[in-house]
Amino acid sequence: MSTFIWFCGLVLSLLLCPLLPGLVGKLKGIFVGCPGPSVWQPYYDMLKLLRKGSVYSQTTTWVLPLAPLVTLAALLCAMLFLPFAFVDSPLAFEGDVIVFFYFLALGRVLGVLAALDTGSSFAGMGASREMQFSSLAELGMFCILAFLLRLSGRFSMSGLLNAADSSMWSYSGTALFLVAIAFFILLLAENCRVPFDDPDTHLELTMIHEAMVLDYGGPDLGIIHYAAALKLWLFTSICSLMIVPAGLLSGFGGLLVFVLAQFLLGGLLALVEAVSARFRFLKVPQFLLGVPGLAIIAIIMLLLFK
Amino acid sequence: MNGLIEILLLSFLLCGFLLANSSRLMYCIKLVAVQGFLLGFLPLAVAKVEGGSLDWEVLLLAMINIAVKGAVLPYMLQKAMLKAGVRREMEPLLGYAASGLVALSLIALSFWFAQQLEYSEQVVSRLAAPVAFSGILIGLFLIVARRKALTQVIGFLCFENSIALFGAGMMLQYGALIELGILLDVFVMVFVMGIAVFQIKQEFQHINADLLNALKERPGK
Amino acid sequence: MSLLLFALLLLVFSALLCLLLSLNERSAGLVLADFSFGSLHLPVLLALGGAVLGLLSLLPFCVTAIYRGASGSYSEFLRAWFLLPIIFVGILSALHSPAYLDAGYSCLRRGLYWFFFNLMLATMLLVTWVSQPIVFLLAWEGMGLFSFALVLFEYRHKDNLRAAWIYFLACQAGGALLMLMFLLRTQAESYPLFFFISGLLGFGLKAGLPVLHIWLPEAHPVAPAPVSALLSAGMINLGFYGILRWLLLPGLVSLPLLGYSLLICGMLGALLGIFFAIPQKNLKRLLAYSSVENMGLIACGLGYGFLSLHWQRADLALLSFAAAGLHILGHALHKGNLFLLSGNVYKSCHELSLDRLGGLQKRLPGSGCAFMLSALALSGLPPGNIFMAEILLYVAAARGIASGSLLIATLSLALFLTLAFCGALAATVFSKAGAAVFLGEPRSPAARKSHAIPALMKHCAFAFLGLSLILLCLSPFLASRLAQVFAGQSGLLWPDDLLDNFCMPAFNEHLLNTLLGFSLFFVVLLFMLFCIRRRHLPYSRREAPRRFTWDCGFAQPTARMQYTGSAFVQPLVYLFAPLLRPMRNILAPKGLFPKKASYELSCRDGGEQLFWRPLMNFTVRLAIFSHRLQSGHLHLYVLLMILGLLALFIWGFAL
Amino acid sequence: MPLLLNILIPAVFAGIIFFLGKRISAQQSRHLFVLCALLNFVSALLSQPLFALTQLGSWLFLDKFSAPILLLSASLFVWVSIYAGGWLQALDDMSRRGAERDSGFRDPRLFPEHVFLSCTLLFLAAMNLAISSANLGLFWVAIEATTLVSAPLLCFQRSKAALEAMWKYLLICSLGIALALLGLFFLAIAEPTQSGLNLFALMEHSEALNLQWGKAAFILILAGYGTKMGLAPFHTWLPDAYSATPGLVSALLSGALLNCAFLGIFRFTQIMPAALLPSCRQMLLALGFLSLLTAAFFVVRQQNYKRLLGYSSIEHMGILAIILACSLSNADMQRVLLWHIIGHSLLKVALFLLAGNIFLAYGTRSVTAVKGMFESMRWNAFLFLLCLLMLCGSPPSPLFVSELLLVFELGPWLGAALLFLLFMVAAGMLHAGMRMCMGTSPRQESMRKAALLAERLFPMPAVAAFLALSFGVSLIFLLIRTYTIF
Repeated sequence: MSTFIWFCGLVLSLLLCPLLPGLVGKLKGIFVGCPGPSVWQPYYDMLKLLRKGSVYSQTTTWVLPLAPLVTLAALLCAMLFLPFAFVDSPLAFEGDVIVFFYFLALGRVLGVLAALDTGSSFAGMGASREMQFSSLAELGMFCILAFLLRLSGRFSMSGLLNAADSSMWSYSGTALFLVAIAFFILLLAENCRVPFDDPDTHLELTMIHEAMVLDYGGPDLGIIHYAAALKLWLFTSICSLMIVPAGLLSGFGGLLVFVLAQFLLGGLLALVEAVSARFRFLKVPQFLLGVPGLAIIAIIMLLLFK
Repeated sequence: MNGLIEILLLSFLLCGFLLANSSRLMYCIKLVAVQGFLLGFLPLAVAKVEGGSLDWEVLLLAMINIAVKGAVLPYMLQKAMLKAGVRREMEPLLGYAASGLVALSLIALSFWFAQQLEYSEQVVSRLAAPVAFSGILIGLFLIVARRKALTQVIGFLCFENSIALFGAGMMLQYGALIELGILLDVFVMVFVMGIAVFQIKQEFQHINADLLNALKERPGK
Repeated sequence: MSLLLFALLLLVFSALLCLLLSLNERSAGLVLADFSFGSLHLPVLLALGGAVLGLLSLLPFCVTAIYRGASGSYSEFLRAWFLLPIIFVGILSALHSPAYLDAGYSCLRRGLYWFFFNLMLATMLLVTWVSQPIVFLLAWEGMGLFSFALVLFEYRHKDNLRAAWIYFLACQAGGALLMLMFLLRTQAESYPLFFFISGLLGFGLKAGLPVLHIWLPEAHPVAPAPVSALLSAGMINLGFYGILRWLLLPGLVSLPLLGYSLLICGMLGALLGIFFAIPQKNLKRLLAYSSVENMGLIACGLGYGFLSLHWQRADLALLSFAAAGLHILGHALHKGNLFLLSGNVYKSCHELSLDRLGGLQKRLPGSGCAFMLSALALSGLPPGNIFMAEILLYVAAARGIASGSLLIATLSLALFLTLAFCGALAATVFSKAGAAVFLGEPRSPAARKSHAIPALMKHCAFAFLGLSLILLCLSPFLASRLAQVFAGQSGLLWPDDLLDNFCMPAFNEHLLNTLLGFSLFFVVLLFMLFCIRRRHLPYSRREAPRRFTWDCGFAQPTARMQYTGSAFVQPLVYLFAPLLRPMRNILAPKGLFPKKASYELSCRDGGEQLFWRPLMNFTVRLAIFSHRLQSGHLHLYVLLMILGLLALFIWGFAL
Repeated sequence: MPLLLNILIPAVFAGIIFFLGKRISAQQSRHLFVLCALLNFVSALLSQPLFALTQLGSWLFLDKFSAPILLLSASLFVWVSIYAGGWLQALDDMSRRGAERDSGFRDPRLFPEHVFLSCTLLFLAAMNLAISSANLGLFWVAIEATTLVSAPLLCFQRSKAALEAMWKYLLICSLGIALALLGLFFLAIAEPTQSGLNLFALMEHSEALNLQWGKAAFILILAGYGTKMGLAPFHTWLPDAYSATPGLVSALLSGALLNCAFLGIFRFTQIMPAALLPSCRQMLLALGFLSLLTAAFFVVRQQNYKRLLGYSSIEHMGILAIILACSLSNADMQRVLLWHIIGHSLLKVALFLLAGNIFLAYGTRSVTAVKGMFESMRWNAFLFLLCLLMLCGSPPSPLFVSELLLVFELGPWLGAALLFLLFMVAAGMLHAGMRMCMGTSPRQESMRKAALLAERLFPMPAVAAFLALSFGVSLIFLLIRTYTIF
């Protein structure tokens, strides 16, 4: 029964993930005072792009067409380990956290190689910044993992995230709160949200992720958008699974809470994007190095005071 | 008669001391000749004192000694000096007054050093060892403190004579063949040094040993 | 024993025969084959045959020894495990060499190359095989000498002198330290620490531990590609072979001492290695630094294994030893492949500087794909062997964090974060290397005029990939064998009272099996997506039109507009500037129409700059100062003699 | 009887060449020279202890230690004599061409060739006398004679530097040897039974020696023969002498003469009483390590490759002193002593002959001026680097075996110090060697012809190096079979 619920969560994620950027775009518009694009806009874009043909540059080799496919496949593989709707995923095994994050890294490296393959200066600029921020973010990510590991004691994605039951909040609540903030910052950095990189800007010098995909068109661009949305969905689901205590509701109630938490986080995301502007690129590393700082403080609190 | 040996040793010591002070090369060569002569005469004096058992071997060796060190070598050094056209040791590395003081202190040092060593009974006289050591030290001092190559040869000769004196003074028996070998070696050594001085004069037009410093470590970068 | 003898004889005789034959021009000129092998002369063929046959004959021994695993003897298994990389890389480098050496080398130099190549292989076999200390020492020094001769092969370039000299110093110092270690081994009771330190330094010099690594980035760019492949894939592992073979003296070397030193050296080495790999401009130098990083990770694995045995956590020990073992073999295969490919690049355009290459994928398609695959594997990304090894270490560290005491948790956390950070930076370094060499437009006339290379050079790379695929499938089986043997042997180091009440748990292969399953699933999924993308989407069946790179509408993009390798890592280099200490020499443009302006940023090796260079300068200054003693003045010489004599007398009588 | 022949043959031939020099042609005198070298080699072979009577009255004898040294110096002399043929021929051509070009040309040779040949033969006679003398006094006379006779050899090629080198060599060595004479007199005093300086008598009465005089005698002997041998504070003449003499003479000097001087010290330690042995050991160790230290510091950034080889001689004499110190306490180190001497002499002769070739080709002795030897004279460069490697004690050479056993004899702390110093010397020498071999050679035409001539003179050093290599390999096999010390 519970695996069926987990499977529903999986299918729901695959279907609903473009909705999240749409929701964020809509809310940002409302905060700014204009109606904003419709919530289903990402779906329309993807369907339009899938029907188009694609044009490749002469300098590119087999790397450019392959990169979006590898990114999407990596994300789909990584998804299987997440405990959707607070149900331990049937495929969980000890060490799947590393597989999850390294599949993400594989997707990112292929994206960077594709960007450099085009031979354009903006793509190179985007790729170099992407690599710098992601290597710092990875360090922060693994600090957070270490904290969750110390907290839960089980080294699988489901084990880490489902450990936070209500009693956990009582005696290590502050540390968990610190880690939640740190993870939210990482979420912004990894998915190129505003403070680090503006998703809907068209000024080449300012964008990172967008610059890397400048040369894509047609179905490849569609797949890339879908993959970006899926990645955002995965990160928000980790954040929500970490925060919401697991034992609240069981069965379909859990699924409902899970989806609600996702959209709540989407709203928070839109709020943050509407309020803050993009950081200067030299400031970003200092900010990103703050994340492992927070996580290590949380770990120290956990180690010493437990 | 013990006095005769004492006189011989003291005059040997005096020659050594004068060597350290004299600047004229001709005078130094004469002093070394006297030293050689005294050294050759010592075994005869000892044999006369011991009891007159003068066998022909000791006599022959003494004669050769006197001939070589007293006559042949000084003559050869004189010829070398004339060819080298050098009259006097102009400004030595250490002034003559200072070298006089140094010679005296060396003599005092060797007398102190001779006291430390204990002797077996068959020593010619208590004076032999100190005189020999002072001769050695003065010889070394001459080599170090003089500029001209010829003076260094003379210093070396004084050094050899005092070592031979030490051997004779200590009544050592190490076979006539070895005695002759040593004498031959010293003779050929000084002979070769004389030729060397002449060649240096030919090549460098001067015989200042301290200017012979072309061969040294070039300071690397 | 007879097996080794046969291999050694084959190698040595083929070497001598090749040298003799290449002495007289006539027989050397006898060209036997001139197809994909490149022109194959008789002596070269002999040497090549000798090398390949000699190494292949040892393969059955290795397979049986590894198959027997814990049941066979420890030294037998260790020997087999460290022979495997030598055999694989040796054969493939030998196959790669005739094509690599084809161009302007006279036949005598080719004969010399093969002479030293085969003898180096022979001494490497001897080092892993022999158990008698004197013969081991001789083989170790011989290996150093023959590889020194090969590093000296390109003697025409004057700047190779410094690299070859530093390499010679490393070999000589290593030999001296090992001689000291064997001396102390006989009387180890009185000096256990001195014995351990000299052994660790002696083997660490070869394995490239943090400060002792400086010869690696110097020697590799200078040596011919097949030789540097053999060096970095076969030879530097022998450093760890030495530690495992000679330093594990029960009762003498305590587990914590061994564990802490290896772990700390490993972590430092990994971080330093990858940090200094970032700014490198020469492809082979970059690969050499990545070898230092990987050796650091292997040392971490071993160190953590010994420590967990000390903490009586046998499950962690099994995992970390398996990780270290798999890492050794995986790194050997992929790094050997990358060095051979850098040889392909050099052969096709005689240029190795990353900022002047580019766009070679179109001219060397096969090498390009192989490079990309090996690069991805070496940066630890999922389907590769290194990922299999690293995940075992991750799991061990995670278990340490989750359940250990304060000390164990902190150490495991440090290892956990080192692995993560090195993984991330390695991905940056290898994406820079791969993109700068193969993707984009050719940045210099040399890259533009790159010509095709003999086919064999490409096949060697594919052979490497095939071997690593086989290794990938066998990794669960190998890991379990490996873990039991290493843990069993280092178990001897326990104090006796502990030994009896402890049984060695079996190594669970569940983790690696599931990983293989997931990799297969990933590949199948990728293939399905590819088919959907290629066939079932509209317009997908027509050939996509090829235009200029769009690049926001810029009409004529030129090759100079591309991001070069050093531009790609410039943000990271500025971020870690205090560590990397980049040196800029700028030729500012002068006047209205500047003729010449240049900006050059280079990073000197940290270990060398902070430790070895000041030490070297101090000794040289002291030496030159002491040269004044030999001033040339005769009087001073005599005075020195007299003083020496006086000192002897004073020492003899007064003291 | 062959012992006496050893000394007479060279002396007689020297006389013949000296007096007939003017009448017979240069070619014939060279042939006579080579003939005498061969004859001497045969008589050295005959006088080995296993063939014939080893003792001739109380004056000459050959024991287990000095016999190999005699054979070694005889074989070295054969190589040098054959090499001398080619070298003197080259000098002849140079002086004839010079004389044709301009009349004011001064003959590059200080004195006629036959005098040089006869002096060399006298040098050989004196060396044979020294090696096979049983009386310490006779030994002293022979060593003094070698100094006298080798002095003119040094300045055979007319140049300021050669004369200066000869003067320093002459003065410092004769001073040193005079000190040794004083040491002998001290020994005679210390020996109560007045039995003369015969070695066997001294050995029997060694326990009755007066300790104070005995120690003074040892110090003076150490200083005296140490000067001739090149131990640390007395080494100053050696680099200057070697850097200015032709390769031929320095090969003879370092290959053979240093071993004879070492023999003096070795004989003296044989007659030392047991009470004095610890202090002798300490002094030998001190001087040995001091020599190693000076060699290590002076080899770094060395600008002249002949001096480089000079300092390596000082280093190896230091090692010999250390091995001797160890052999006082453990007798089987004497074998190691012999191995080291033979290995060092063979390699040093090969290297000096190669240095001569390099000077012939490049005309300069500075390390920085010589470039690209691999390119210009391939075989010489390869051999030069190989011999340098073997001299620094890498495996194929016998020095590796002796250094390995020495380190195991010295124990951890001294062993570590020795290894560090050897490492420094190896670093300095190889840096110079590699700097000369690598890079591209200058393109002058004259140099190319000279390089070809040098390549033709390649076989002689090659033979010496090959002998050293085979000796080393046989030693290594011996080491593996017999030594189970660890």
